[in-house]
Amino acid sequence: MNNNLLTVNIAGLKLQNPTALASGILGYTGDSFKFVEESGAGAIVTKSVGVSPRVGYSNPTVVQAKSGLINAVGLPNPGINEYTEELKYAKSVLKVPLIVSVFGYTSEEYALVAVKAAEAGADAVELNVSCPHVKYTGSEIGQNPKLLTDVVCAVKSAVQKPVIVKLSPNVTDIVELGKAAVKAGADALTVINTVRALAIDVETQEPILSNVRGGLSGPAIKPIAVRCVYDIFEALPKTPIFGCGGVSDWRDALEFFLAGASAVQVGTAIAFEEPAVFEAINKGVTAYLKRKGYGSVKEIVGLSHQA
Amino acid sequence: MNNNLLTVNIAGLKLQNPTALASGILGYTGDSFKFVEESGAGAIVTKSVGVSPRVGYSNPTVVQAKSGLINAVGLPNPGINEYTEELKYAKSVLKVPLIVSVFGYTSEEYALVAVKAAEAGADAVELNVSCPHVKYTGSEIGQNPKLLTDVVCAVKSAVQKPVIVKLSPNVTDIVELGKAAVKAGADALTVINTVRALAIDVETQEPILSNVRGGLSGPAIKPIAVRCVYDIFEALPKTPIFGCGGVSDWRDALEFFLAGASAVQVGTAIAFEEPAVFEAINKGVTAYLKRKGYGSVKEIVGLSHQA
Amino acid sequence: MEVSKKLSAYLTKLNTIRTTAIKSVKSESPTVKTFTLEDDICSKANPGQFLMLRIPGIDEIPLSILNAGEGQVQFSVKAVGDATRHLHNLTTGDLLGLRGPFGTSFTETRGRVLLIGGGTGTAPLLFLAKRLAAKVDRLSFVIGAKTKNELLYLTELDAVCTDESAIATTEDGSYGLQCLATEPLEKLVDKQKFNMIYTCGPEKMVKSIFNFAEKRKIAMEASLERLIRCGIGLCGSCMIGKYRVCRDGPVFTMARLSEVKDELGMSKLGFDGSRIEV
Amino acid sequence: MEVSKKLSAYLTKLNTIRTTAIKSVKSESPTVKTFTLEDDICSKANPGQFLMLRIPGIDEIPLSILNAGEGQVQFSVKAVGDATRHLHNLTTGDLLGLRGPFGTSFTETRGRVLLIGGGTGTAPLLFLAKRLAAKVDRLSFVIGAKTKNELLYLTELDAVCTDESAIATTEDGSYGLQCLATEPLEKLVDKQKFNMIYTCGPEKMVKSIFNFAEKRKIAMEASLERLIRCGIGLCGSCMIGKYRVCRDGPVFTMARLSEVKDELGMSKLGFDGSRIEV
Ligand SMILES: Cc1cc2nc3c(=O)[nH]c(=O)nc-3n(C[C@H](O)[C@H](O)[C@H](O)COP(=O)(O)OP(=O)(O)OC[C@H]3O[C@@H](n4cnc5c(N)ncnc54)[C@H](O)[C@@H]3O)c2cc1C
Ligand SMILES: Cc1cc2nc3c(=O)[nH]c(=O)nc-3n(C[C@H](O)[C@H](O)[C@H](O)COP(=O)(O)OP(=O)(O)OC[C@H]3O[C@@H](n4cnc5c(N)ncnc54)[C@H](O)[C@@H]3O)c2cc1C
Ligand SMILES: Cc1cc2nc3c(=O)[nH]c(=O)nc-3n(C[C@H](O)[C@H](O)[C@H](O)COP(=O)(O)O)c2cc1C
Ligand SMILES: Cc1cc2nc3c(=O)[nH]c(=O)nc-3n(C[C@H](O)[C@H](O)[C@H](O)COP(=O)(O)O)c2cc1C
Ligand code: FES
Ligand code: FES
Repeated sequence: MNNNLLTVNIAGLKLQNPTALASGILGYTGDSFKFVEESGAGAIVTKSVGVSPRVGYSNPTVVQAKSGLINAVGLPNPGINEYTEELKYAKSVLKVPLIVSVFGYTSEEYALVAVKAAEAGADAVELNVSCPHVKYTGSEIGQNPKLLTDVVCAVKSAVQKPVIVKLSPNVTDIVELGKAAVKAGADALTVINTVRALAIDVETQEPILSNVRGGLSGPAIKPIAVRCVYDIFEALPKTPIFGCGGVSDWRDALEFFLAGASAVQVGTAIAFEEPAVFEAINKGVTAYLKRKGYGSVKEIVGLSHQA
Repeated sequence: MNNNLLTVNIAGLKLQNPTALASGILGYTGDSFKFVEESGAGAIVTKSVGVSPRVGYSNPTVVQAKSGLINAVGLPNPGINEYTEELKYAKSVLKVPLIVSVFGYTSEEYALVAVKAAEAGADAVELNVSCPHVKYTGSEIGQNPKLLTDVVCAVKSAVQKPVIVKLSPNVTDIVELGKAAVKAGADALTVINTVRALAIDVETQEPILSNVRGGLSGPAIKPIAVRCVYDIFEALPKTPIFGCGGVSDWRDALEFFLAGASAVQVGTAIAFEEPAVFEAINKGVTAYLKRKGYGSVKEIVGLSHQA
Repeated sequence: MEVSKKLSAYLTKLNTIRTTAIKSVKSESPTVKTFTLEDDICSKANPGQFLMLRIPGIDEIPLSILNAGEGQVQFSVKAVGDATRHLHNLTTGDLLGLRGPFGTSFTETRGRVLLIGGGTGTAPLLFLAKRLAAKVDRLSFVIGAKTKNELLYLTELDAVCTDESAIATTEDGSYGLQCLATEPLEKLVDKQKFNMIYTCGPEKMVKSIFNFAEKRKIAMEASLERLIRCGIGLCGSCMIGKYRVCRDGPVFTMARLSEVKDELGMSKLGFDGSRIEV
Repeated sequence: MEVSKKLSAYLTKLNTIRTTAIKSVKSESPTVKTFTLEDDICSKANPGQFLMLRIPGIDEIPLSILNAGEGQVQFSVKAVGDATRHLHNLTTGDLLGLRGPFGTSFTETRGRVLLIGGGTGTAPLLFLAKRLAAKVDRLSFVIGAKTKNELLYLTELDAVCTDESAIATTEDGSYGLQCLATEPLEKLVDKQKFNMIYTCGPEKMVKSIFNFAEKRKIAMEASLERLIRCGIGLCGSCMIGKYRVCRDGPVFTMARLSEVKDELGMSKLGFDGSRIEV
């Protein structure tokens, strides 16, 4: 959807509307990105990609919980070299910004992948320092201000494109990590990745995910995600935020905007509501803005902090 | 419910069945404890009580989320002196163990309340070092290994009764805190308290809870709670655990037992399923144990770790 | 299992706050106003049930439902403190949050029924009276207040009551009988056998009606008040005996009133969970 | 909105793993076994839909539904790798986890229909044939395998097919015609006009049938395979063109097959998300 009410600008990225595809969802091929764009998304974040190919964990990799999903897919990805072709193709067919999600085991790896992604046409990179289920990367970096700073600095000095840092909720104080990322140069933050979780099959008496632990997503985590966005906005009111976690309808999106997010990313809801969820959110937000007399979604960002 | 299959022994407390009333739920009067006991609970945990009376926050103190509740009641309690009478009455009418939940702003306060609770008849004390929404107590202590150690040590050296420490999930590494508590002398752990969360009313554009932030409970957090129990049991296999967070039916309870809990505490489900939930859980667990040929619920504690 | 699952979904919907604009406000007396809101869920409430009203930024309080139907719900509010005074300053178009309806409702009976309402306690009884009017043999309604201009719903009362079945009492005698609302009770009951007494109002009044009904062996139901926080039977603020006023009540049957008679009119929990006088 | 909310509840129930004991196992061929499980939800599946089968501690794999009804579901499994070989070692009473049914199903048509199955790809077609048998004018069923003892469901096939409408082909000629399953196609279609071709099997076979059907302008539906991880349209492992095999498929109509014909029989995503040959 494209109307003046909905356009936003995040760290230099121009979005026709404030909804983006979250990383790891329909995240491999240019054709699927194009489809998601046609379904109404204002930006695309790819599956996280690293230096070398990874096949991920064996199934089960996704388990249904009462109000969400628990996943431990294990970052399957073809490696940035192999993936370059797909990115170039994606860039050639997409009208909306293409954000490449990047992971690595060292700050050098993050920087290397980010550089190649930028060369292949990425409009921005999102650093996955918050995957809760792969060793030596993801949240092991994002839970540690020192490691996080190194990674963000390395990437910032290697690429010219905007650098978005995706934060983990699995920390004592998310504000501390947000501040570290911004101080190291992050242009925007994505808040949040999944919450560490586990499900057991009571009949077979064993954890269901092949990786045992995974990350909880979907409606269950929305109140946690909104709280994290609220906390980050309060501490870092000038840093643009992608709100992420359980967004399923326009009301959810508005909660994130009012908490301080400039845009939202949508993942799990795509399984429950189909990609049409983007269009539905944008319609609902537009109607709300008109009803309340706003000229732009930008006007409501962070508004709940005035109360 | 009382049958041989269900009896458990936690840190010297004899429970006729492995379900307990969680703190803060129907937690004030001896009559309500008695009613919950008659509904099938195997132990009672009181509302958290401190040195002085507190009126708590003004309403709204509880907000419905999609799969749970967010609460910030603000620890209203009459103070331990005033509460002593009610505790004595409660002790005189209850057959099941009475566990008094204790909070304070200093380790001395925790110890003082614990001593008075023990004098009034508490069979054990549970230290609330995990309330996510009251300043200078609760999780501000439970997120800090040093403060936590001080509090547990102070209480342990002041009372002879078992000391249970209730952990917060709002930490980077719950195992670190669990270990600190046990090293300081905790006889058992309750895992977990609520997850910090926030809800915004999109029409009035402000946080709904009068305290802004609160704690998420109910089905939404069950996979997080199971993961925390699993983590703690893995690191501290000898420490008895009360699993807590989203238990709503016998399958949920079994997940906690298999993850490593010796018993579960039930809170939010009482609103969704009524106090009869205790009886229903016990019936379901009994049927499961019989069907699988176990002689006691103790046999399945932690069994999912063998996989 | 199936039932409880349904309840759970029911409760989620019921308990989710709906924020909506005030449709209209009406003054009932110098201290009482009646608000009309649009809300599908509450419009299906039964007499005796209450809702939780959020006054944004201020508080959230329990209020009896005065009327429900056709997508709308009404309640009357007496200005007694912070929240209720704020509410009185609001007007058509202002936003309020609603959840509910919660709690038990009055049992509909046939035959001869007597309703005794004190102050805003009259609200749920008026709702009940409208439901019962066409179905019962006789409906007698006694309302009481300190003085004439605090008597509520006089017009509506005339509409549901026949001939002399509506009796107003004032303490200062400025309207109707000069007495407490409980006084006409004895005379009415001496004259004819009532199948049921319904009451709601100050707890001392409820207590004295209970004592009377117990002595005279007349069935009775009363709506009680306690401190309501969660409204869904969880937090324990509203205990009376082993019952939660928000979920096992607010309407209590005779049998349950007997069980809690030691606390009735005597003690309740205060904001800090300590026992205080009613 | 209402629809999507319903879908969401539907999906939660569908997608929740049910662990259940194997009711029975039957050998169909040296490499294929058929399993019967009790599952209310899957017993309501339609032909073409698949389920996700968890082999505890090993893997979770997609399998077409061979039969569904009366609280039971059946599927056939060819031992080709780790998970499927483990499955072959399991027996009555062993536990398996199920979720689903997922995906699209075959459109039921009338008139004359032709079904062409290769290997275990015959399973969903047999399910479909049973549904169609009594309703269509003519049902022709061609199945193919390398050799005689790999031909599946011969008895069941005879039950649903009349006279000579069932044709078996083997590559080595050990049974039926010595040819690929696609060969009888031209002859059959020359003899009479078919309203629909349904197919499932090796993708090269599907591709050649697609080319034929396109040329001869016959409607067609095919069930495709891709790497299935989540099964609910989320993870993107199963993309073909802009479609998700797990949700927009596995059954593709002619129109959709045309849209993805560049990838059909050519490329798919591997376990690491890179493009590999089919
Ligand atoms: C089931 C029920 C139905 C009620 N129906 C009506 C009604 O129809 N009309 C009406 O005017 N009033 C009704 N009340 C009383 C109404 O809720 C209180 O008058 C109101 O909450 C006072 O709020 P306040 O901030 O203005 O007063 P405050 O200054 O906060 O308190 C004044 C007094 O009101 C009572 N009160 C305050 N908060 C609460 C609370 N959360 N729950 C219960 N009591 C409280 C206390 O006794 C307090 O001392 C009902 C109460 C209950 C429990
Ligand atoms: C919609 C659909 C329906 C299917 N129906 C049937 C059926 O009815 N009967 C039957 O025997 N087989 C069926 N299959 C194929 C079956 O899923 C694979 O044979 C099985 O997953 C192999 O697992 P493995 O561990 O034994 O083999 P592996 O050694 O893991 O792999 C062997 C090959 O099987 C395929 N495969 C492995 N895992 C998957 C997966 N998660 N999703 C898709 N393909 C995979 C790959 O091509 C792989 O190269 C179906 C596949 C799909 C997509
Ligand atoms: C199946 C699946 C795969 C995911 N893969 C990634 C990933 O590769 N990188 C990443 O940063 N986040 C990944 N995520 C997390 C999502 O991007 C998102 O942060 C999270 O799911 C919360 O949002 P949601 O509730 O809208 O799904 C994944 C989530 C799911 C459900
Ligand atoms: C209304 C409410 C009040 C609570 N009060 C307390 C409290 O005083 N002390 C405490 O330790 N936990 C308190 N809790 C947390 C619960 O004891 C429990 O840890 C949490 O709700 C998770 O369990 P559940 O999902 O079964 O409710 C409270 C929870 C709720 C919902
Ligand atoms: S108000 Fe919370 S239990 Fe009744
Ligand atoms: S298998 Fe995940 S999208 Fe199809």
